[in-house]
Amino acid sequence: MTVTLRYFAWVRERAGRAEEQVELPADLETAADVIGWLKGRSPEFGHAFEKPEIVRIAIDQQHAQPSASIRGAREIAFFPPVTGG
Amino acid sequence: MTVTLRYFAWVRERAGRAEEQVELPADLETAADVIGWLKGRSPEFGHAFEKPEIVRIAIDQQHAQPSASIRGAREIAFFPPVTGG
Amino acid sequence: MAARIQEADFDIAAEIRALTSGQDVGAVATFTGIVRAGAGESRIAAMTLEHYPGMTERALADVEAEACRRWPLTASLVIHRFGRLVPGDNIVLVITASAHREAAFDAARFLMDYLKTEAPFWKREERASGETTWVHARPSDDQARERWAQPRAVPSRKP
Amino acid sequence: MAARIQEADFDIAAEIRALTSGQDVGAVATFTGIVRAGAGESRIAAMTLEHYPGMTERALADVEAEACRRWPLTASLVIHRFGRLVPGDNIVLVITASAHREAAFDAARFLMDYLKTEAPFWKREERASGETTWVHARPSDDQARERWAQPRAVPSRKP
Repeated sequence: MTVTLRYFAWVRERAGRAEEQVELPADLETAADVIGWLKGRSPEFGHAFEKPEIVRIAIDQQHAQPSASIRGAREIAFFPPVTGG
Repeated sequence: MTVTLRYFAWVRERAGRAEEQVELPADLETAADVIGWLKGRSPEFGHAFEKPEIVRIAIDQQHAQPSASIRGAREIAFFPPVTGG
Repeated sequence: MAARIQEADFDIAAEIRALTSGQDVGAVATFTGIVRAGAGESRIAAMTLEHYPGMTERALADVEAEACRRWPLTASLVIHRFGRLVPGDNIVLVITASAHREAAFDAARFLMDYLKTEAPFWKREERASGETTWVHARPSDDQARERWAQPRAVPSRKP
Repeated sequence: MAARIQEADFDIAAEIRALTSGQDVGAVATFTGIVRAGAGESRIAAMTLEHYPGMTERALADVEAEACRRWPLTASLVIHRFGRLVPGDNIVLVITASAHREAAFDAARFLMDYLKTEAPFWKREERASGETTWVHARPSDDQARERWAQPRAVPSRKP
């Protein structure tokens, strides 16, 4: 499955990129699975996701839980808790 | 005792005046006593104070209860419940 | 802290600028009350606001002082107009500035709730028919004020 | 109902005029969030706001739609800036218009509370020392949001 992954704020800085197209392994089912897979990609991604519990997730631009299914997703984003307003 | 009496909104319209200097009888002690006295002055004042319970009072420009003492007052005002804002 | 009673209109952007310039303000809440026309039979053509010069200034200053005691405000402003106004015209402006939004919101609401029940203003409406009537005080305004409970913001002269 | 994400500043008086003209509005509440410098060691020189284009617009539209379901609003507007801002600059503007002040106040506060926890913005502060840090989310913002309880304003994608 090919999806766009997007990173924001310090997740972006640590990962060293803002956006990428990736082919996800077929056995990934949830957003948490994607984080687990990303963590192992490189030291940079390991750093970005070293505390996965504080990383927030959006699937197709809607807030999502780590347990949310990624089936059919076109865009998955990872970012720190929001601080706007 | 000489005081300035002031009337606002429909109390003013019914009383037929906005302001006057009066010499109050010495036996008046409270704001309610003043209203009782004013009521008997003329049909116009009788109309203005026909329901004394809905008339609000200020003594020297501070909200006051009907039972408030008028001792030493320089200005007593009578008006409907306020409707600003 | 400032209160103004005036016939003239106000410019909300200019007032905010004046109130916050040179201050380290993070949050500004405002409330603007505007003359509504209403609809149907009771549609109004104009509204005249009468007030009690002298007491009005004092009542607004007391209410503002109480707001500043209750919340950490950097600045606050109340402007209340009097005279003849038509639908769409501004009636009242409240601005509160603080480091934090909770204080700004709470204080703005407090100021409006108190002002509605404490400040000596009276509205007379002119209907399209030519009839004029004094606006009745609303019980809901007294209830809104009661939410803020004791201590009383404006000292009442007791017997 | 409208939400705008922009680098440019906004003019609160012009926005209120545009939102209320031709409408029979009685009450307008606004909230403006402004960059604070702070003091001492943590004094900031500037702040850069990053956001998630596409999702931001959607999140703000969802929050506004929920406010309009909960309160009888005549109109509402959210403007949120992004890019580099310095102390004193405006960050966010919320305007709510209604026939009654309770609805205008409640909805403005609701919009700010939800926006703080739902809209994908991130603040990076530049200190006077040259150090830059990402602002931490405040638990008090989550608590403020919880006050509005269920139903959830912004649908969350569940497993």
